[in-house]
Parts: sequence; C-alpha cells; structure tokens
Amino acid sequence: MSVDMRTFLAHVELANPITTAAGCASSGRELAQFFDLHRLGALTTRSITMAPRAGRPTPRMAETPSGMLNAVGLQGPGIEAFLERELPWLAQRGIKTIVSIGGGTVAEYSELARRLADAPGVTALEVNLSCPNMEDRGRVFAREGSAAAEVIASVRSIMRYDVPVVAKLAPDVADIVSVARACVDAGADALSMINNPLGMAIDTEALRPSLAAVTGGLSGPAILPLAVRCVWQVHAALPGVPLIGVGGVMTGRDAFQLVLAGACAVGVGTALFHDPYACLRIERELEELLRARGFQRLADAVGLAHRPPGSAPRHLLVDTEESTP
Amino acid sequence: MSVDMRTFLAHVELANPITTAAGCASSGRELAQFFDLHRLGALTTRSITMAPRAGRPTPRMAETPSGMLNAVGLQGPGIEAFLERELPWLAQRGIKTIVSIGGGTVAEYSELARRLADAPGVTALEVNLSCPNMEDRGRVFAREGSAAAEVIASVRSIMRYDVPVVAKLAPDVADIVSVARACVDAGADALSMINNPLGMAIDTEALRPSLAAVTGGLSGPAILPLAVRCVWQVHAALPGVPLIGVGGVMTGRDAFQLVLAGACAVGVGTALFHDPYACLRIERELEELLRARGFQRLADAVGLAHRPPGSAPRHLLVDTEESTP
Amino acid sequence: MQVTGTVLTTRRVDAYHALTVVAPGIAERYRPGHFVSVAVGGPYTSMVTRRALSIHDVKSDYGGTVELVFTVRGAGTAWLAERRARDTLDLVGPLGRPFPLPRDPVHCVLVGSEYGSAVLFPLADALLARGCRVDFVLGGAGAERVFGAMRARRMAETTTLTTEDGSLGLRGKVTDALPSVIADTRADAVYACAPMETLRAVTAVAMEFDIPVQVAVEESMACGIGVCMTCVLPVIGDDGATRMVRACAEGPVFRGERVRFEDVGTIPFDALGAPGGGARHVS
Amino acid sequence: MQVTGTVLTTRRVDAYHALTVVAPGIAERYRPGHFVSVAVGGPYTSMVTRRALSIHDVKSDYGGTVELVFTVRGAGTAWLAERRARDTLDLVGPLGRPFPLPRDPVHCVLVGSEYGSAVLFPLADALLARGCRVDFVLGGAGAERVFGAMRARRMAETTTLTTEDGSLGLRGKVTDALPSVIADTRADAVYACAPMETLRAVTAVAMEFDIPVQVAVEESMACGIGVCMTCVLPVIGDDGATRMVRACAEGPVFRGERVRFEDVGTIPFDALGAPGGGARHVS
Ligand SMILES: Cc1cc2nc3c(=O)[nH]c(=O)nc-3n(C[C@H](O)[C@H](O)[C@H](O)COP(=O)(O)OP(=O)(O)OC[C@H]3O[C@@H](n4cnc5c(N)ncnc54)[C@H](O)[C@@H]3O)c2cc1C
Ligand SMILES: Cc1cc2nc3c(=O)[nH]c(=O)nc-3n(C[C@H](O)[C@H](O)[C@H](O)COP(=O)(O)OP(=O)(O)OC[C@H]3O[C@@H](n4cnc5c(N)ncnc54)[C@H](O)[C@@H]3O)c2cc1C
Ligand SMILES: Cc1cc2nc3c(=O)[nH]c(=O)nc-3n(C[C@H](O)[C@H](O)[C@H](O)COP(=O)(O)O)c2cc1C
Ligand SMILES: Cc1cc2nc3c(=O)[nH]c(=O)nc-3n(C[C@H](O)[C@H](O)[C@H](O)COP(=O)(O)O)c2cc1C
Ligand code: FES
Ligand code: FES
Repeated sequence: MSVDMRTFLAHVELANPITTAAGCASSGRELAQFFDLHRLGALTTRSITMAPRAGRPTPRMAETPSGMLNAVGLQGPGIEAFLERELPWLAQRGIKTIVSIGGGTVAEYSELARRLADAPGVTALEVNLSCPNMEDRGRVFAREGSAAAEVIASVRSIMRYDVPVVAKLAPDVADIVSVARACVDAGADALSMINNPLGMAIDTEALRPSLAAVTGGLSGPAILPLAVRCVWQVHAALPGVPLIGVGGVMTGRDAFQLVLAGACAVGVGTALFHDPYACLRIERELEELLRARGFQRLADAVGLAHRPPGSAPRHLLVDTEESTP
Repeated sequence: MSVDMRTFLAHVELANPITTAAGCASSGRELAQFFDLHRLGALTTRSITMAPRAGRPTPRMAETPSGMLNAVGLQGPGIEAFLERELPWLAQRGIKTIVSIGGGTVAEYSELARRLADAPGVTALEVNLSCPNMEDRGRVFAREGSAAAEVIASVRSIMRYDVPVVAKLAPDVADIVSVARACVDAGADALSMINNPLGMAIDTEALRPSLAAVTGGLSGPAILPLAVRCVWQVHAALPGVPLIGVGGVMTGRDAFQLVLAGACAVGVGTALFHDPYACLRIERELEELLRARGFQRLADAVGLAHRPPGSAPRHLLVDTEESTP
Repeated sequence: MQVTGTVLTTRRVDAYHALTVVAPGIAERYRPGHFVSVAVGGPYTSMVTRRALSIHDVKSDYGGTVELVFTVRGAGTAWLAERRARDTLDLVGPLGRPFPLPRDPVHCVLVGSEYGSAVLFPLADALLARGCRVDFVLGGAGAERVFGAMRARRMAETTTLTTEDGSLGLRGKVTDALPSVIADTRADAVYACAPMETLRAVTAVAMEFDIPVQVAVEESMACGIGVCMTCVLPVIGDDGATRMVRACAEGPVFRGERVRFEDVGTIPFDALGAPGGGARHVS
Repeated sequence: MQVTGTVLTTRRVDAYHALTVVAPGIAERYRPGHFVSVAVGGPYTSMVTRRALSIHDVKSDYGGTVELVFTVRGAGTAWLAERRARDTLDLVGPLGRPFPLPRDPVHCVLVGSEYGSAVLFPLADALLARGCRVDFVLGGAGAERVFGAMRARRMAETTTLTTEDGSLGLRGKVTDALPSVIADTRADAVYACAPMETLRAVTAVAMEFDIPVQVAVEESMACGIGVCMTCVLPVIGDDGATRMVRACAEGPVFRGERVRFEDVGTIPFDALGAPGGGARHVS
C-alpha cells in the first residue's frame, strides 16, 4: 500500500511535499547531475534579485555544532539572466519551480514580481523577506510585520491570481505569529518558515569573526527545534494557511516533525550540501514513516500533533513498532 | 606564566570568569559533591520565585541535535525557603553567589528584590526576564524592551547600590540591542545573554509534542552561534557594559569565542548536565588558550575580535601553533 | 565521580546487551540500586545528554568493574551496543539513592520486568549476605526478554517467571504471579524494578498484603546528578505533603506507597507549589 | 555520485595520513585533478559539512579504489585520521574540473607544496602517457612535509625539492626554485597545487616566462557540488569580466593568470555584481 504523498500549496498541487530550500540548489542544474529533478515536489530557486550580485567576500561559511553559518549575500545572476537562462531551462523540462525573490525596497520586490508575472514556468513565488530594508536603516523586512506586509501586498497585487505567493519568514522575531498574520492579511497564499536565524562564530586562532561578513545565517539540524516551534505556533493560529516547513531537515523523521506540527510541504537546504540525494531520501523516509503508522495520505498527518490530548489518532490503523531512528 | 583570570561584574571582582548558568546548578549543593564551589568565578542560582513552584509536568526534556529542550517551569522552593536554607548554605561558605529571580509582574520582581536586599551573600542579582508577563497576556518580559526596563528600574531602585543588577536577555527578539539598551538605561549594571530560545520537538511515535508543556527552551551547543552573535552585537553597541555570555558553552574554546565577542564572564549550563566538572575544565581550557596566545590577562581578550581588520593583536606576544580543537 | 573506563567485554544476553567496564572508583562506592550515566556518541557527537543505566554487577577484577545491561531504544543505546572491548566509555556514578536493606533476616520478593531485573541481582546478593530469604518474580514480553532467569534460579529460594506471550513460565505479567509468591513465601518485603505501570501494580499488591515495597523508577533524565530538574515525579513526603522530587537524586528508589503513580506526568493539584494550588502555603 | 566505500588500508606517509578506499564508481570516472567530499564524524555527528580532499591515486583493485592524502587540521580530519581498515567512508565524487591535458608532448613542470603535491602524481602519469616530459618541484615547511619525493624521482626527468627550514633540498620555497627549473627544462607549461599564496607566486613566475599555468586552488567548501556558493573566488572570464566563481564547480583547476589572487577574500569593485559597482550592467 503506497501513501498518497500529494500536497497542495494553495490550489497548486505538488506530487510530493519535498522541495529544495531557497538558495540551496543554485540553478537546479547542479542537482540534475545527481537525480531527475521531476522527482522533487518542487524546486525552489535561489532568491533572485534585480541586478546581478557578486555576494559577500569569503570566508562565507563556518561550521558550528550540528549546523553551519553562511553569508553568501544572495550571489546570483540577476533577474535578466535568470529569465533568459535559468528559468527556461527548468520550464522546458516541466520542473515545478518555486521562484524566490529578494529585494531591498518594496519597489524592487514589485519590479521582480512584474518581471516574473508573465514568465512561463513559475509554479509559485516565494518572497524572501530576510533582506535588509534600505528604506528602514537596513532593518530586515521579516522582522517587522508591517514592512513584510507591504511587500506581500504589492507582490500579490502584481502576480497572476493563479500563482501562489509564499511569504518566507525569519525566526528572529519576538512573535512569529504576528508577522505571519500580517503577511496573510496582506494576501500571502502560503508561508514558508524558517529562514536562517542570525548567528556568528569567532575564529579562536585568528581572533576574528570566522565569516568575512561577521554575522551569518545559521542552518542545519541545530535549528530544527526552532522551525518546528514556528510552524507549530503559526499553524495553531492560522490553521487554514498552507505552510512550508524549512530548517534543519536531514531525515524523513525531521520532515515528519514539521508535518505533524502543521507543514504541508517541507524544504530541504543544508542537507543537500551533505547529501545531493537528500530530497529523494527524505521523501522516501517520510513515506515509510507514514506507511508504518497506517497513514494513507500525507494530508491526514498535517498538523496532527495539535489534536487535543486524549483524542484518538484516528488515522492510525496499525501501530507498529519502529526500529532505531 | 599564569594568566590573570580575574574579571569584574560592574565593581564586583570575580576570581575567574566562569559561572554556572541560572537553573543549571540547582541549589549548589549537588555540584559540591563533585568539586569545591569556591573554584567557580560565581555560582548562579536557579531563578527564585515568590511562592514555591512545582514546575511543569513531565516529560520536561527532549534531546535535539547538539542541544536539548527543557520545560522545567522554574520549579523551586520559593524565596522563603531559599532565604532560610539555600542562600545561607552558600553564604556561610563564602561562595560568590549570583542570585537569579523570576516573576510574573513588576511587583513580584520588586518584592523579590526587597527580600534579597538585606540578605547576606548576594554577590549580584540576575533578573531572569524570560518569564511571562501576567499583565501583558503572558508576553515574555525579555521580548519587550519597555516591560524589561520597567522590571530592571524597579529592582535597581530596591537593591543596595553595591549589588550589581544583571538583566538576563532572551534571543527571541528582532533586535537584541534595543532590549539591551532599554535595560541599561533603566539601570542594569550588566547583562547576561542568552536565555533559551523557544523550541519544540515532536515525538514521531506518539505523534504528539515531546514535552508536556509543548514548547521548551533550547540549550546546548546548537545555540552557541546565537549567543556569540548577541554578545557581539550588544558589545558593539554598548562597549562599556559588562556582559555575561551564556549559551552552548561546552569547552574553553566556546567560552573564548564569547570572550572575544565581548563577554567578561561566561555562564555554563547544559554542559554541567554532561560533565559535572565542566566549569573547572572550561576555566582551565580557557586559561590555556589565552596563555598559548600570549595573553597575560583575560581582560585583554574581552571584545578583542572587534578590533578593526588590519590592526595588530597587540596582546599577542607569541603566536604558537595549536593542536586539534 | 567521573571515570573514563575501558570496555572489558561485551556480550548479548538474550534480547539485551551487556557491557563490562573498568571503573574502579565507581565499583568501590557502589551499593545495589545505584545507576551510572554514560556519555554516548563519541567526540563531536550531536547527542548532548548522558544515558542513565542501572549497575547490574560490580566485580573486583582490574581494580573494579561495573556491568551494564541494556536494550536498544534510540540513538544513544544503539551507539552503546556497538562498543567493543578496549573502547573507552565515559561514566558518571554511582548515582542515586540505593535500595535500603532490612536490618533483620526477613523474606524478600524481588520483582523485575525486562531489563529492570538486572539491578536486582546485586541486591539479592546483599540480602542473602544478611541472611534474608530471596524469591524472584521475573517477567518480560517474551522468553528472550526475561533477564537473568538462570542466575535467579541459582540464588533464590524460588523463581517465578512470567511472559506476556506465554513462551516461558506463566502467561501474564509479574503482578499476576506476585500475590501467590508473597503468600507462599510469607514475604516481609518487596523490591521491584520495572516500567512505571508495573511498579504501580506491584505497589498495589504489596499494599494489599500490607508489606513494605521499594521500587526503582525510571524517568527521562538530562543530568542524573540532581541539577536539571527534568526527572521529577510526585512523591508524598514524611509530612504528608506531595512534592515533585527528582528521580535521580531523591530516587530512583522510593517506597512504593509514597509514589503517586497515577499522577506521574502531571502536577497534582495538591503538590507543593502546584499552579494556583492552596498547597503553595504548606511549606 | 555518492559511494559508501570501505577503507582498504591506512598508512602514514611522513607528516600525512593516507587512506585507500574502495569506491568503484568514483575511480572509474576519475580524471587527474578531481576531488571527493567525505562525510566525517559518523552517525549522530555534530559535523554537518563534508571535507574536500583531492584524489591522490586510483587503482583498479577491488573494482576501483581511490587514495586520499591529508593532514590533520581540525575535528573532521582528526576523525578521518582515526579510520581503520574495514571502516566505511561516505564519499561524493569525483568532483570539480580536472586538469586540462596538452594535446602535444610538451615539457611540463609540476609544482606542489605540502599535501598539494598529492594530486600531481596521477597528472604526471597522464602527461607521461601522452609523451610529455615531466619535472617536479616539491616543497614543504620541513623534510617530513614534502610529499612524494621518492615517487617523483622515479617518474620525472628531474625532481627539485625545497624546504623552508632547509632540512631537505634547497632552503626556500618552491617558487624560489621554479624559475631555474623552467629555464633548464625549457618548460612549455606549469601545473601547480599549493596554498593560495604559493599559487599566486607560481603564476607570476609562469607569466614571466610567458607559459601557461594551471593551478588547483583550495577554498573553504560547504557542499563541493556547486549549490551553496560559499567557495567563490574572483576569476576573469573569457570576456574579460571578473566573476565570483565557484572553486568546486568551475574549479578547482583554473588558468593561473585568470585568478585574481590578490583579491581572493574580497569582492573586487569591478566584479560582476559587485556592490554599487558599475559592473552591474556588464552582463
Ligand atoms: C535510573 C535509570 C536506570 C536505567 N537503567 C536502565 C538499564 O539498566 N537498562 C536499560 O536498557 N535502560 C535503562 N534505563 C533507561 C535508559 O536510560 C534509556 O533507555 C536510554 O536513556 C534511552 O536512550 P536512547 O539514546 O536509546 O534513546 P533516545 O530516545 O534517543 O534518548 C533521548 C533522550 O531521552 C532520554 N531517555 C529516553 N528514554 C529514557 C528512559 N526510559 N529513561 C531515562 N531517560 C530516557 C535519554 O537519556 C536521552 O537524553 C534507565 C533509566 C533510568 C532513569
Ligand atoms: C578541492 C580541495 C581539495 C583539497 N584536498 C586536500 C587534500 O588532498 N589533503 C588535505 O589535507 N587537505 C585538502 N584540502 C583541505 C581540506 O578540505 C581541509 O583541510 C579540511 O576540510 C579541514 O577539515 P577539518 O575538519 O580538519 O577542519 P575544520 O576547521 O574543523 O573544518 C571546518 C569546516 O571548514 C572547512 N574547511 C576548513 N579548512 C578548509 C580548507 N582549507 N579547504 C576547504 N575547506 C576547509 C571544512 O570542510 C569544514 O566544513 C582540500 C580542499 C579543497 C577545497
Ligand atoms: C548557503 C545558503 C544560502 C541560502 N540562500 C537563501 C536564499 O537565497 N533565499 C532564502 O530565502 N533563503 C536562503 N537560505 C535559507 C534556506 O532556504 C533555509 O531557509 C535555511 O537554510 C534553513 O533550512 P536548512 O537548515 O535546511 O538549510 C540559504 C541557506 C543557506 C545555508
Ligand atoms: C534545565 C534548564 C533550566 C534553566 N533554568 C533557568 C532559570 O531558572 N533561569 C534562567 O534565567 N535561565 C534558566 N535556564 C537557561 C540557562 O541559564 C542558559 O541561559 C541557557 O540554557 C543557555 O546556556 P547553555 O546552553 O549553557 O545551557 C535554564 C536552562 C536549562 C537547560
Ligand atoms: S536528571 Fe537532572 S535533576 Fe534528575
Ligand atoms: S562548495 Fe558549495 S558551491 Fe562550491
């Protein structure tokens, strides 16, 4: 008996819930050397910016316990080249593609949306709100509900109605639910969380920050508990909103935690650096876990851990023993 | 040549920078079975509350990658019993003691300060601001600069001038510097950071949250990069304020990162659960790292990683090779 | 104390793994009922908490060894099961409050289920040394999960075995067999180590016979040394008040009737310091 | 491709560790200059990134083996140094752009410093197979850090050794010896693998002699497969524009004169997409 792994991002159906996390699969072609990209639920691109960007100086990465810091600085070819070279490559192959965009002003995000509005092959648009707002002393959009909402409202008004707009949120806030709510009120069709919390490491030989950019984004298993918590809180407050859970997913079990917390799709980032086949493996492991617990459909597991204590897990037909995780 | 490890928390001198993290050394007696508590820079108590507290139901802990979640809920005997039994035990032995307090209202924190104001043996008072504010729908004080400042101002006005008041901050905020500044403006003599970010794990067998309290505080190496970043940012903004760096310190090298970022003292929490001797080991390792780099005084290393690129590390008399960390 | 011990031998005992570790300081201080906490995962591991394991046996070879018996549950015990002779193992112990021993040579029934039985054998030795009569009731899900049947038979006056699938001894649980064993042996006291649910039932039986019962409980532990407060359960004190006490420091051995088994996993409303509880003013 | 290989042999070679791993698929696809990325720390490790290591050698035994030569730097290489025969190792590879080989039987000088030398030997084999003349210049801090001197002597027309402490060969750096080797051998091309600073100097020498130079660079890498963008350095393209290119995917082998060595660790103001740079409009 196979599990029905289909999931919906707003009205868009994905064959399975596993997607690459933004910025962790480059243009897509690199991973295509390892496996057929059609096997992904969707491919999420790096965050595309208006101009080409050279990014931050190196060192751009430092390993931390069960995690890593990165300060890539959205290096990428810019929207022009993306539309010319990268998106068509994906579109021609019919690969479900979530295009991520990043900007420094509401106008820039809007312009990006305009350029993408008529491009073929955009399955959904993910708005990376973890960018510094040039009009607010570099304060990151995702940390300020109203700034985030302004971006989302504008992008939503520009994109075609049938392309879901996903707001990608950061965990470095006092109240993720209020930012989530602001984005949904502004028209976000779905939310993706979490982007990297800001971290830092110091090189104890050089006595300097390990990263040239001083601070960087923390990713990997270390942040899984933060991602589960954010997904849980937002799903509890906004149960109808589709959530893409991202953060520290290395195994099907990690993905399952996010699903049980309320995510209907799961993004895989840092795990790809360790295992190019991570998305396929995680999808397989997740399906196996669901099957072993008697689920017939992934959808039945989404948010299931929210059920009140004492209520029977109705979807459990069999309750099999599990071996070592 | 031994390194001068003395440090100052405001005007209070500690023989070395290593202290236990609040809530991770119980009453102190437990660790005394393993080593002489006088060898600590200071012992920080659990957060003392007005009434005795039974805490949260079990399970109270879950292991996560390079970390753990806890939801103890400030279980403790209350201020009465603390003053009767726990503090005198420490005071009689002359153990430098940082007393941590926790409350649900400004009035409760103030009352705790009043009870401690004349108690002998209080080296410093640490105000745990990661408690839900009963007067603001349970919003945690540490997440709201003005609420945190109100607590600190009141406590500062009550405590004797010669007992430093330390504000303990949480990382789950959009801007730790603004909360830090609010506390310092309100009279905090020093800051301690970071308390546990809020996390969560789901038991994929039971399909429920792993913790009875659903969410819990994340601690351990996973959060070291967050602690380093918070200490760095606050030291950059408020270079004159003594900082106690806490979060994920397992080794002298971890402590050294916090020192280089700007901490003049370092708290050790989760590491104690793994190694009861962690504080002594970390102190020894930190001293060794300093010595190997030619430092004569710990104080010379505090915040050193902030020096502008290119400037010579003047305190480095010798630049010896280091073996594997 | 903390000891970096060397693994002397590893073996399988039915469904369990047994490790003998050279740990002189721990062996020396050991009393039946003590446990150790074991660091798992090796250097650079992502597992930050130790694993609590009862001491099954101590021997005097190599200055002192301790034997641990365990079942593989998650990642930490899986790692432990892969240890080989000459590997090193980082132990902290002996920890916890051991079994109190009777002053007089009384009749004792020792009840163990699954790996919980392991901790009872050195206890039996100590009881026998005091001239007590020892009878065992050991159980498990199936034959290969009943630990120590042979050894029990050699030491004890009688040994009763139970399995849930009936593959060995009586079909059923240890508590099904317990009443008749207590009656037959005219037992004066019961000692038990088993899952919480079983301990609750054992305690109920002992109380029915009105004889004292000492139970060794198992709670999820982050530190094992009394500093983290994660391992608590509601226990009634000498003053009649319920407190959330630490299984690692005040336990793991408790008088059965003092443990509020039905409230484990909750904060009983009348516990000292319970939220909103009038009990706040008890102390 | 990803391979879970078995360690066949481990040995020390002077200051270095060498591991031979059975990895048929990788050995088969291998070209000189390729590298692999190795998972370190075992299950439940806290180390999430792989370590990049050049392939020193491939052999056809056991369906195909690769040999890695490395020095212990941090926790990951320390773990690798503890591997023993029969342990398994998780490799991804072969990765990167290999050394381009000359069409004609030209004279080549191969310059290696420390473990960087390791990658040059299979290159030398390939060059010799094409009828090229090969000369080696190998260096290190001290005698025990000069890798492969014996093997170089067996393969090459001449082998020049340098050490900074003078304990072996000429006192100095490989670049001190390089000009006369190029002159003496009438070299047509240079290949080099060494720390960035040395590659810069090697490139300068080759450019002085106006001969092509291929360098294999080393940059901190999180993925090794081109998806994380952490391993970039400024390289001048065919169109004359500087781009921040990935050492793992576009490299690690580059034409030396295309690498802006003096700007490594910065974003040159004229790089494509540099902040505020006019170059934004180049593409
Ligand atoms: C006093 C005491 C004595 C014990 N003696 C034995 C014994 O002799 N043999 C044996 O097989 N088991 C014993 N246990 C249970 C043993 O501690 C757990 O099986 C083990 O910790 C599980 O670790 P894991 O890595 O396999 O599982 P994981 O689920 O990966 O463990 C994750 C975390 O939860 C904790 N944890 C999970 N389950 C338990 C549990 N049941 N008890 C305590 N902590 C837990 C672990 O310590 C770890 O911190 C004892 C427990 C206690 C408290
Ligand atoms: C293409 C390539 C080929 C290499 N070939 C060899 C070789 O044949 N022999 C050899 O000894 N070394 C080689 N290196 C260097 C080797 O990758 C590092 O020494 C190693 O990654 C250090 O890991 P660690 O765990 O010891 O150090 P840590 O400092 O603990 O590593 C932490 C992190 O930084 C990365 N890192 C640190 N230093 C380097 C570095 N110099 N280069 C790349 N990543 C780094 C690690 O991959 C890891 O992600 C090569 C590097 C590259 C890029
Ligand atoms: C190297 C790197 C680059 C990233 N680039 C982007 C990006 O361009 N846009 C974005 O929204 N998130 C970006 N992220 C964040 C990831 O999409 C993801 O939210 C985060 O890393 C947590 O997931 P993980 O732990 O699985 O990596 C990046 C993360 C990494 C590690
Ligand atoms: C079990 C546990 C209990 C804690 N109790 C308190 C507390 O009472 N008051 C407080 O301010 N912080 C408390 N903390 C937070 C720690 O003091 C510390 O800030 C945090 O755990 C990060 O440090 P670590 O990673 O070294 O543990 C507690 C942490 C843990 C793990
Ligand atoms: S396990 Fe930490 S107090 Fe008991
Ligand atoms: S190492 Fe990831 S792109 Fe090169």
